[in-house]
Amino acid sequence: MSRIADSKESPIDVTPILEVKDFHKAFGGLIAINRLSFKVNRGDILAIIGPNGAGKTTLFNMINRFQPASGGEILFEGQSIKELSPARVAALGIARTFQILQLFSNMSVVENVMVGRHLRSKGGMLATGLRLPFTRREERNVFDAAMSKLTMMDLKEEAFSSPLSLPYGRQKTLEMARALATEPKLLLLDEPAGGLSTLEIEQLAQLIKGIRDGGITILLVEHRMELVMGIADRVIVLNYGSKIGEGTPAEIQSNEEVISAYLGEEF
Amino acid sequence: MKNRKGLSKVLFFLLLVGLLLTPCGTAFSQPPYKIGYTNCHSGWLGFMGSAWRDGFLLGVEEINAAGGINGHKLNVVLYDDESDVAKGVLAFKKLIDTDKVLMITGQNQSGVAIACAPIAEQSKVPYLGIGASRWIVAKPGKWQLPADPTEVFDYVAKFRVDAQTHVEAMYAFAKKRLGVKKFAWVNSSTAFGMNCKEIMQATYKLAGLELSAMEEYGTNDSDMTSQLTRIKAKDFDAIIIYSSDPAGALVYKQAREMGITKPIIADAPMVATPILKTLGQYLEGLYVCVHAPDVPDLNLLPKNVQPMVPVINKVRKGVMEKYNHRADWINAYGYDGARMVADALRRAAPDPTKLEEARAKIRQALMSTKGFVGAYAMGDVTATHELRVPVVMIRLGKGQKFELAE
Amino acid sequence: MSMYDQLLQFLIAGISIGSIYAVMGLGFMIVYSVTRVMNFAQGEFAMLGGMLSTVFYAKGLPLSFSILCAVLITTAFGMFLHRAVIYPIRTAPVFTLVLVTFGASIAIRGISLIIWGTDFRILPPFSKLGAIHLAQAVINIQALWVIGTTLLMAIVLFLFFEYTVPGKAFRASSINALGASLMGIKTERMGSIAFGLAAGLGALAGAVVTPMMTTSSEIGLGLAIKGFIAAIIGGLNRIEGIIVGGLTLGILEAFGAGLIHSGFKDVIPLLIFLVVLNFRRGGLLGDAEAGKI
Amino acid sequence: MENINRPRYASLALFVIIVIVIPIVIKSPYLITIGIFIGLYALISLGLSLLMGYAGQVSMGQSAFYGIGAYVSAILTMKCGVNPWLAMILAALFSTLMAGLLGMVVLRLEGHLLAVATLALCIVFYTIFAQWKSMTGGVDGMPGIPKLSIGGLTLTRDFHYYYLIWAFVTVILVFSFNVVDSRVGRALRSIHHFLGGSEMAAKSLGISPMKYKIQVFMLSAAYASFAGSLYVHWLSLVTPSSFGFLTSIYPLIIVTLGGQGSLWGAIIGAAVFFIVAEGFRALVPILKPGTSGEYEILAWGLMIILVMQFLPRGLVSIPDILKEKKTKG
Repeated sequence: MSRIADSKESPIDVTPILEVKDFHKAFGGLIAINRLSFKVNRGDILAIIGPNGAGKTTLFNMINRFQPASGGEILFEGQSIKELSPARVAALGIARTFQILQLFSNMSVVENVMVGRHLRSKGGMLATGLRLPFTRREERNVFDAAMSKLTMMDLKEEAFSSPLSLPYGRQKTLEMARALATEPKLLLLDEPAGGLSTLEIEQLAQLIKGIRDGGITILLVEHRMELVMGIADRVIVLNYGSKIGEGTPAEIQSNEEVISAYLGEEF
Repeated sequence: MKNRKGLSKVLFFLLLVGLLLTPCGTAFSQPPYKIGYTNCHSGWLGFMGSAWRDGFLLGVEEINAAGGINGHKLNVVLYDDESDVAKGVLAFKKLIDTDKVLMITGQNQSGVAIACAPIAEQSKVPYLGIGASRWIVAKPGKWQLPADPTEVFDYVAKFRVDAQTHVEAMYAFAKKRLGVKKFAWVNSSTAFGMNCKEIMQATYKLAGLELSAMEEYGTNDSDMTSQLTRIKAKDFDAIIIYSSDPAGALVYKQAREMGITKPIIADAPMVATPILKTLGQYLEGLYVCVHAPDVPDLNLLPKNVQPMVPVINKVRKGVMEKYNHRADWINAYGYDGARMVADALRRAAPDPTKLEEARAKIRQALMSTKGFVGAYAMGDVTATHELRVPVVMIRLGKGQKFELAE
Repeated sequence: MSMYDQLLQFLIAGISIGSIYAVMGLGFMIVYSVTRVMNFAQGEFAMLGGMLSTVFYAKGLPLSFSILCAVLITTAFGMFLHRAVIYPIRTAPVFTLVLVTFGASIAIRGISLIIWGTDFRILPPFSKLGAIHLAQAVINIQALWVIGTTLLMAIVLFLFFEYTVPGKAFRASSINALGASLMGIKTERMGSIAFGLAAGLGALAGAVVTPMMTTSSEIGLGLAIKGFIAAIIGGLNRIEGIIVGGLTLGILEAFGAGLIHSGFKDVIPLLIFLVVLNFRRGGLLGDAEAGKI
Repeated sequence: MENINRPRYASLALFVIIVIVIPIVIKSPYLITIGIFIGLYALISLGLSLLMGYAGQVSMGQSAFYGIGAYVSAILTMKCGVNPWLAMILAALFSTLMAGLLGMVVLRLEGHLLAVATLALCIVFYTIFAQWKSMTGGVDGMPGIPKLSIGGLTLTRDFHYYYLIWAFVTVILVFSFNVVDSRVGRALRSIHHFLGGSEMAAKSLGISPMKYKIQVFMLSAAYASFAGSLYVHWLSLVTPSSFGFLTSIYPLIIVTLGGQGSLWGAIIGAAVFFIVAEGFRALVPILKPGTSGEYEILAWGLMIILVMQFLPRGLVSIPDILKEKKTKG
């Protein structure tokens, strides 16, 4: 919460890194996202909460362009990304994790993270095929960078084992490491706490804070309150695709509509 | 081999003893002559290959039964190229290098034969080509009609299943007997069919005919109505079908079913036994340009080919005994193959232990074949290493009876 | 012969050959829907159907009975093929399974060549009257038999799937093998039934075309390829889709051969499909799911 | 990282030695010819292996690019008198270009649709080769294609071409290994949805699956094209019958036989494929004299079935299976 105060003092920070205007998505008759608008401020941790089926994952898929929006506009650092390909969006600096893990089981842990360095390395089919000197240097750098990310997430020991051999919680961390390897400006976390123990959630909270303090804005979708209330600067509440509340965790916890619609069940 | 069954127990026993006692394992005084034979016994032209093989093996058998060639038994190494170039080339090389045969014959699929002719030339192995496209005798890049004697391979000879002869015979027949002015043409899209198409295009004007339609079909096509419909739409007096495969017979069948009543002329493959056995009943009224052995009453044969009659009778008897069906021209053709080989070997009298020398001798003898009299071909091997094959026009009558049409 | 009559004639040719492709396609669909395998031995079933009928007929059996025997034997053989060859490795990668069916196709061809050689055979037409004349165009009665049989098969299949208990069980296991097995449906038996059914259909088709087009040991693969294309075009999941797929293929071939050049017969439909597939990922009538292995 | 690759260099060295030694040990041109066909199909199969095993894309149309290579080489050297080596490169460039253009169309499809679309390429190009008489010589093809020559030496003998072709195989094998080990290789594996990749995740990391699918398709086309060029210069003849449907199926059998997702698999598969086929040719007449073809065909079909049944992951999986047996017993 304190961060909002800070950001008021330094005007540069208030230009939002991501701005969603009047976002709309309908599958046939069913409305998944209903005229949703919000801003993500640089360096914030913004949490989007809501019951299952509230359209949280759909929203993420629209932000990194897996699904087209039926209507509305989306600006990343002031530039429209509505028509870009997912790969382009990633290149601009938006990385994400997945609610259902999407690790590459046909590669080792470190290789998974190395794929994350794809954007940050060079060398096409011909160059790598001919093993030009620079590609070997690139390969070395990619490997080092990946290892340092693993060290940071303390996955170093498992670097050469298969991702599937890791416990579920660690797999989630690995996916985060892979996303971070792209050096994003904005990181989308899709239910990072899902299926984690309370203890693991503690560690996760620290980790996410750490990432944020590393200068990466974080937008996370979650319905585990203990995590959200612990780390979020601001919270947006979705219900059936519509925003029914926005504010600091404290404000949200005291918001009648929200409580009736959702939190009631939780507490 | 099939003929083993035919041998009496005693002979078989003796043979066994022979096998046990002597390493060479035959009753022959001399080491055997090993000759290679490869052809397609499967694939779309398989029926022709097998028929040829039957005739060929019949010939070899008779030769061995008659004490072989100057006391040498004729041993045949036999492979199937499955109508596939790669397999054909490999089989051909195996015959030359691993089986160390004295000479090779066979292969009626142009694609394969064309690929093998240069190999025969390079490794100096005499190769008697059959079927296939005429081009195989000519050096690469020197393909034009008539083949230039100075530009033919030294080691490749071929029976001349000469499309030109056939086409011209058909033209003459169509004009004189049927009073045809305009004709429609159908051919199979194989090397064989395509060559004939070119020859037709080059010659029909000289024959004073008009071409009113030109169609082709793939070897595994089974429905020709589209092509026939186009022909039907044109004005024509007769159709000439040129094909080496059963599909050609289907063209005729379907043409009649579509109510085309004009005369239809086809080439010898249509009277191949397998085709007659299956489709004969539908081929009634078809005019066919055939070879001597297909003419039922041999006395009707033109004077110049009368010498062939005894040989033809021999084939007919042999095929009926061994395979118990009517001998067609392909059986006769294979039979001639064996006799050509034997003839060359007899005159060359090579020493099978000296491979190089033997091959050279055989080549010499093969190319200088004179006055050969077979059941299918007769005459001399020409300067272009080809042996002429006489043709006759017949008409398929009721109950698959052949009538001489000239 | 007027242009109109020509077009009519092409249409007739296309429908009669196309309905064979359709039956082949149905065979592919039935097997695929349960086992997720593209069975390239499908064409050999047609070959067996044709060859066996000719064999029995030559033995002096009545035509209808010969065909019945051929169909039954081929059906049994299809089930055996599944049980002996496909089922033991059902867990293997899809492509391995597809290649196994290729192997089977080659082996069956080999067996047929050993028993029956390279000769091709024919059956007498089913009905004596020769052909019907529509204006200048001619319809071979046998073609009507072929088309009729195809339609009949399609309808029977449809009723089987929609209204019979085994048919429904069949559909269930095609939609979700695990769920079906939980429901106590033996997917193994379903697989065998699928192969048997496909083999039977193939055999019948093979027998019905023989009077028109002859048959031989070699015809299998060619038919399989056409059927494969027809099935994919039809979308692999609806009977009517496959029928349309097969007919379209046949008709385009006939018109291609008739209007453009007989040499390009095989190519013209494929080129058209290449274009179509880019707009309809799921084939002409199917949904996109059909595109996934 | 390097330590991952080391054993690979060892096996490469071994491979090169074997390749060099074979013709010295066995002199028979026939066996050398088998070696040539193994090499040619190894080239095609290496490309297909990258496509199938790494990018997860099926192609039933590799014969098209094999044919393009063959015909472009033939036409340029025969009709335009271009230097064969230059022609070979131009041919490779051309089929790469074709693959790029066609890839944009067909690679948007998936699974069976992709299979049928590529099958279409095979049939379409076969028809072009057979029908475009004026350019390709029609079904007769074009004979008398000039032999290749290095420096002063004209390559006429079979073993010349054996060494040349296997040199190509080696170079392309190394090239392919390099690609597989690089960021490109990882990108490919990341989009391989059969073998544990995830297109979604790949996209979210800035990888464009389409781009890489097309690139590998182009690469495989280049490999096949080289094979085609070498084939026609060795045989000094080109006919369409060499580029039919089966020519597209053989590489599929080879890759699956050897084992998907392993480049060695492509080479081992090719070797086994031809050795067994020729083995049958030699064996069958001994077991059953007077017969031909049909028994080979039967044996051949049964062999495919049995190998697939007992080694569904291909021949390269034998060591693993043995290991498993050890650990069990």
